[in-house]
Amino acid sequence: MEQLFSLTPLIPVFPLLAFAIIVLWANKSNKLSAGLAIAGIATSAVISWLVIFATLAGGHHVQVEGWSLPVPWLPTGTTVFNLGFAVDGFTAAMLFMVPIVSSLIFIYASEYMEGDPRYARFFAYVSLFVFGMLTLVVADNLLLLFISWEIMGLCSYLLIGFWFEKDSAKKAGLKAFLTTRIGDVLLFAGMLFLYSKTGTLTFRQIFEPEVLHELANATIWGMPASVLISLLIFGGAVGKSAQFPLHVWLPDAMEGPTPVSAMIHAATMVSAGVYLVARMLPLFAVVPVGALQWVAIIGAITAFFGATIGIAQNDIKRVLAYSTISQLGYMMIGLGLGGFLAGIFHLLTHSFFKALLFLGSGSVIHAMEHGAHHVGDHHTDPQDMMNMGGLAKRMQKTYIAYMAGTLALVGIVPFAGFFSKDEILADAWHKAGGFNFGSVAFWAWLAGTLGAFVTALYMGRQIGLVFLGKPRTGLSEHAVEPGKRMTYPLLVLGFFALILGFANVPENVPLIGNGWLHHFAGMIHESAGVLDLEALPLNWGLAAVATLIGLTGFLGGIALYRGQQAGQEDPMVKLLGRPLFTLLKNKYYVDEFYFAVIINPVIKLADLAAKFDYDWVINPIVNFVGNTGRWLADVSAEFDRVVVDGLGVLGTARFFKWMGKELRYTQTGQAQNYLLVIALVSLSLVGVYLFGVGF
Amino acid sequence: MTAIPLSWWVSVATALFVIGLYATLTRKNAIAVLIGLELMLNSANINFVAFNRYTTPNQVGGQIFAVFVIAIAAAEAAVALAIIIATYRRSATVDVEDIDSMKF
Amino acid sequence: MAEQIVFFIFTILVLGGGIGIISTKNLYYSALFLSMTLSGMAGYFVLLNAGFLAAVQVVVYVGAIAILILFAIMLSRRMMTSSEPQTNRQTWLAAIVSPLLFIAILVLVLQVNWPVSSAAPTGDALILLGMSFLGSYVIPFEVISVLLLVALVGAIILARDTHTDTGREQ
Amino acid sequence: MEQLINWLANILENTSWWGLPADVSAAVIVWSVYGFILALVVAPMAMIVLTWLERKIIARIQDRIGPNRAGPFGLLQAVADAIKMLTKEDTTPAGADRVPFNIGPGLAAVAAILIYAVIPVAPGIVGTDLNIGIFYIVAVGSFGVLGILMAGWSSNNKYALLGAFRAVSQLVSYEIPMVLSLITIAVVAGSMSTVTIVDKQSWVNGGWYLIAMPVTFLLFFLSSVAEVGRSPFDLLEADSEIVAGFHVEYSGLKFGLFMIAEYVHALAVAALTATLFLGGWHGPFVTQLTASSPVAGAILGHIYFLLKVGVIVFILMWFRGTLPRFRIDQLLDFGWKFMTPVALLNLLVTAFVVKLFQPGVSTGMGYAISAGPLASFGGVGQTIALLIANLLVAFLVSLAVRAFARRSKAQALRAVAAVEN
Repeated sequence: MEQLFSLTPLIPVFPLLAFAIIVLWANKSNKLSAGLAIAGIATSAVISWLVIFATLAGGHHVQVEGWSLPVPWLPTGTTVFNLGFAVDGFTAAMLFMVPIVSSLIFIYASEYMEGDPRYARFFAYVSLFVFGMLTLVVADNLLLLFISWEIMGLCSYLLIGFWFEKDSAKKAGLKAFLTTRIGDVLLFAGMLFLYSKTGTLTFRQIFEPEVLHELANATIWGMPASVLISLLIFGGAVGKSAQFPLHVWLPDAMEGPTPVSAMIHAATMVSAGVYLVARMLPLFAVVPVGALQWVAIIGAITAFFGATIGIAQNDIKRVLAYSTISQLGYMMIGLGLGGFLAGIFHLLTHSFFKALLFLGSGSVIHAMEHGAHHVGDHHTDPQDMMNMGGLAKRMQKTYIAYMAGTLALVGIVPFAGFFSKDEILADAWHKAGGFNFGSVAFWAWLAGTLGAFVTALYMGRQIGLVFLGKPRTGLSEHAVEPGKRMTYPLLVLGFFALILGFANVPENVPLIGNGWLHHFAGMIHESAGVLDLEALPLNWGLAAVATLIGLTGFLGGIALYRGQQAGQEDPMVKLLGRPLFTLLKNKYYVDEFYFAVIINPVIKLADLAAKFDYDWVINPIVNFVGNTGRWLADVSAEFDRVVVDGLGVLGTARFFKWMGKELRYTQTGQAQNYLLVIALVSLSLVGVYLFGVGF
Repeated sequence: MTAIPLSWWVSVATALFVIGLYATLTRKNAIAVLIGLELMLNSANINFVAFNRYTTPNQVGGQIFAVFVIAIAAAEAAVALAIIIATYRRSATVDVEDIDSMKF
Repeated sequence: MAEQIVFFIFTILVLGGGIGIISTKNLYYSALFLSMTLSGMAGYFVLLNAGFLAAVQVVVYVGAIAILILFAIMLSRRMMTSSEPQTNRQTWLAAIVSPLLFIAILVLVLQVNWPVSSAAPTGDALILLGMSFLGSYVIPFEVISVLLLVALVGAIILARDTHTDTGREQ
Repeated sequence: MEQLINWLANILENTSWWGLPADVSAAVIVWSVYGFILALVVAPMAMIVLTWLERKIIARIQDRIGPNRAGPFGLLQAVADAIKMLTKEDTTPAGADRVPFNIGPGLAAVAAILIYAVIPVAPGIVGTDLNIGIFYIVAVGSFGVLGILMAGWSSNNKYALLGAFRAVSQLVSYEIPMVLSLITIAVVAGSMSTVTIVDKQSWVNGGWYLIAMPVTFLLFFLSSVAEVGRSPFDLLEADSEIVAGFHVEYSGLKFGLFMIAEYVHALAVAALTATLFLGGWHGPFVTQLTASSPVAGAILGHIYFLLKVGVIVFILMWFRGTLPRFRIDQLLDFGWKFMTPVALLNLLVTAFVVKLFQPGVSTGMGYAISAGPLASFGGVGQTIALLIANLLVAFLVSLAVRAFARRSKAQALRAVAAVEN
């Protein structure tokens, strides 16, 4: 069994190979490229299963302590910097999720991207993307994690801006790259602090209890080192996982092809941030009141805030994007309240159903575009939900799968999201200890619960607008379900969205209660000894409340929107009042705020500086200097002609020419001369040694 | 056990080395230069084997390195002579002073 | 005593051959002197309890390298008939440096008190060699094999007459 | 004088350099000295007998009588030739390079004679038992090449030079299959010492290597015939093409030295073949006799050994009488494209079989070899397995040669057809 673990380094290799082969040789053939990419990820998936199997078979010890393979990479003085691989329960869980979701997305994309002129390139990019994510998952240290993190950043830039003919796509790519870069810098700073304090970046070594306590006791700038480092690392996660206030790139990332959105939102990019926080959780938690609180606060803000924006958006993908932001907020709440398992459980389930929802929306858009071709209407936006309606009859498979994903997201028993979201909220409630208004946990719980209601509402709205009711445009009237390669991945994901929740039903539930994931992946930070990893029993009351809220919101959403007519005003306006709705529709004006507070002043400053340069100060000075200089030049020209040219330049030139002529004879091109010099030098060295010992 | 002191071997090796060096330094003909190089390699071999024999008589590390040196010398001679013949064919000379198109 | 006499005989072969190489003007003689030196080296190896190495020396050096050099000289026959001096312009400097270097190295080396062991070799050196080649030195051994192969191929490619062979060069 | 004797004695006492055991008893020294003298004196003398024998045998093959005037059956003819050679004027061409011209023949002769140093003539009688015996034979062969090269070059004659070139390319080419077959022997015997190799060929240990390894025998025999430069590989002195090759300018005693070198070398090859493949001095009763009386055993050993050598020598002469000469390109092709690959294949197969039958060895020198899976079958089993393996190799080679011949024949036919059309 142990030998199976040694396959781990191979897991990321195959997508990389696929990338290299596609880029170098296979890019002429679309079919071959797609086949290579799918084969690459499928191979990785198979190897991942072997590794997961080994982890399963390895029992509790392996799942907690993990297997690791340090590879000496950079000798730094007396220590060696290792760049290694590690597998434990959490990694194994991620290894289950990433390759499956990715390969389904790949298969989906092989149909979705058909007809694109850069088809092969797309598969090269996504292969590299998956390579980055898989490396990140199996890395045993922060540096390797950071490297793959950056690879993913690059890929996200390339993929979001994949249709770079569109100005908006180009800008979105840039925005994603630059926004996440803020987080990356923070993360890197955190890594530097961490390395300077501990001399290692390997997770296991950082989480030795002694090291942790040393970190907690040391101070940087008057702050406990662990808190500062955790906050910096969390900064990285905020960028990558699109937490408030660095969330602005994520909705714009919808400009990329839909499979890319699915990748970014489910399997790879945003999971990476949550993964990072989960991985580093003991460091966050070692000082009781510190970094973790902020994780929870940011998470709570993001969860509520993302959800509320979601209800006022009309673009089908944008709704999902804000939903992702909000769900990521839930994960952060879970992690921030110390509920390691709750966070990662939601991460895993969310990956599946969010990938499903995105692929489903892609399927809908595809169908709408098909309809647009059919009726020859190229002005109506195929992504606008107001233009859809009644698609359930035309796209049954998509509808079923989408419904599964929606129910999972809303949190209806027994879909996956119910268990995972409920666990987070239960955690928060437990930590808050009831209606305790002074506790962060309570507010987080409140934000989560309200967010859950809003989530249900906008998902209901979406279902009502897209699938139910009557077609509102010609596009939706002629929409046609796409082919097998697109629908079957949806069904598979739907299946997972249905069953995945049973992986961790709390133990006090009769018959199906097992807490399996808790034993498998939830104990990896046990040895650090700073986290309370006890599994919570199911709080029946809370679960009932959550289900009730979810159902109310969902059904309410459907009821409000299923009868929506074309051109009719959004009923939400009446419900919320126009100002609030406008605020939500414009995403709380965060982008505008950034524009006004950061970007505009910078441009203004640049203008001012330019004015200063051109009109007021610099140019006049320059002109003055220029005129004076011209006069001086005339004077000095004479001087030049007489003194410099005659004596200086030509003289120097002649001197160096003469010197060069003489010196070039030292380079004779004859090895024997050089050898003679070597002999002479050896002789003098020996002479110095023999006769000049005091020298 | 043996009647020959180590210093004799070292002296002979040094003398052979210097002779080889002198040949390498002064000869015009590329083949003669190669001969000088072979002499230097041989002097190294004397040292390898002699020190092996005198300092660690029951191991053969020095002899093994001498074998490696001989093998490398064989490879070197083959390649060097091939180069010399190719040069000769190209420029009708084997005078190392004339083969200096790499200078300046 | 006897060993010393044998040593002197071989030394005459080795150093005599060496001096012959640098003193003769005839390149062909140089090569013959080289084989003399190399044979003397084989004798040295016998004296140093390295019989296998002696045979290797004869096979590789005398049987291959010296013959190869003689061959190359014969193939470019014109060069030995030239009556020019065989030495280049830096001879005088080399003639000063070389003896000085000899003295310097010798003084340097003889200063050292080498840890000479008086133990007699007990094992069969041949067996030890075999075990070492296929044991602790197996990777260098294989690398050397590859090197020889590469040199062989390289030498053939370099020395092949491309003009008559393919005619593509022109 | 006394010093010189001391020195000699010292050398003999310290012959452990050469691989002899350190506790040399007087008897061993005597035997060694005897073997030494045998190698040094008898072998060259045999040349005179051999020339006579050769002329007689070839004459018989060609349906002639051969020398019959000097002495009974022309027995003194060789002596007469020798006297003629010694008394002829010893000329040196004007353009010749004197020193190498004079050293060359001596070197060639010495190289041939040196081979005898390691050939065991009878139980215990050997010049010196080197632990690298067969490697030593390869090594001293190099000096012969050097002598030929010196002679060919210094004669300042283009036939001589061409002859030398041919000679050297031939010798160097055929050295490879010869060395490979020698390695095969060493692998089977587990030693390079000729004495050990002969010991391993007793019936107890599995018998003659000729039986075990006929392919190896053929490879070795053919390539050593080429090494000697005898028919059908006598291109180095092909009279019809390059007059007489490298020794065209030689006369008198120096020519005689080349003749000695050739015959002594031929005899040495015969002796070597007998040693390596025909069991050397092994024969009925030798071992038993040696146990009771070393001298009697030695005499019997001599007889068996000379008989075997005689057979090989006869085959060599038979070759000369019947086979036409190769063309130079055929010769090199045969060496490189046939002999060498076959020898390599053979070595591989043999090594594999030997590994199977490897008896477990553990010496006190810090290493041990585990026994092969078939070790219990012993030497005889190994012989049978080797024979089968060799026949298999021969069969495969014949298949390959046949396929190749068919292809080239078809090509030739196509070429002819193309010309005719």
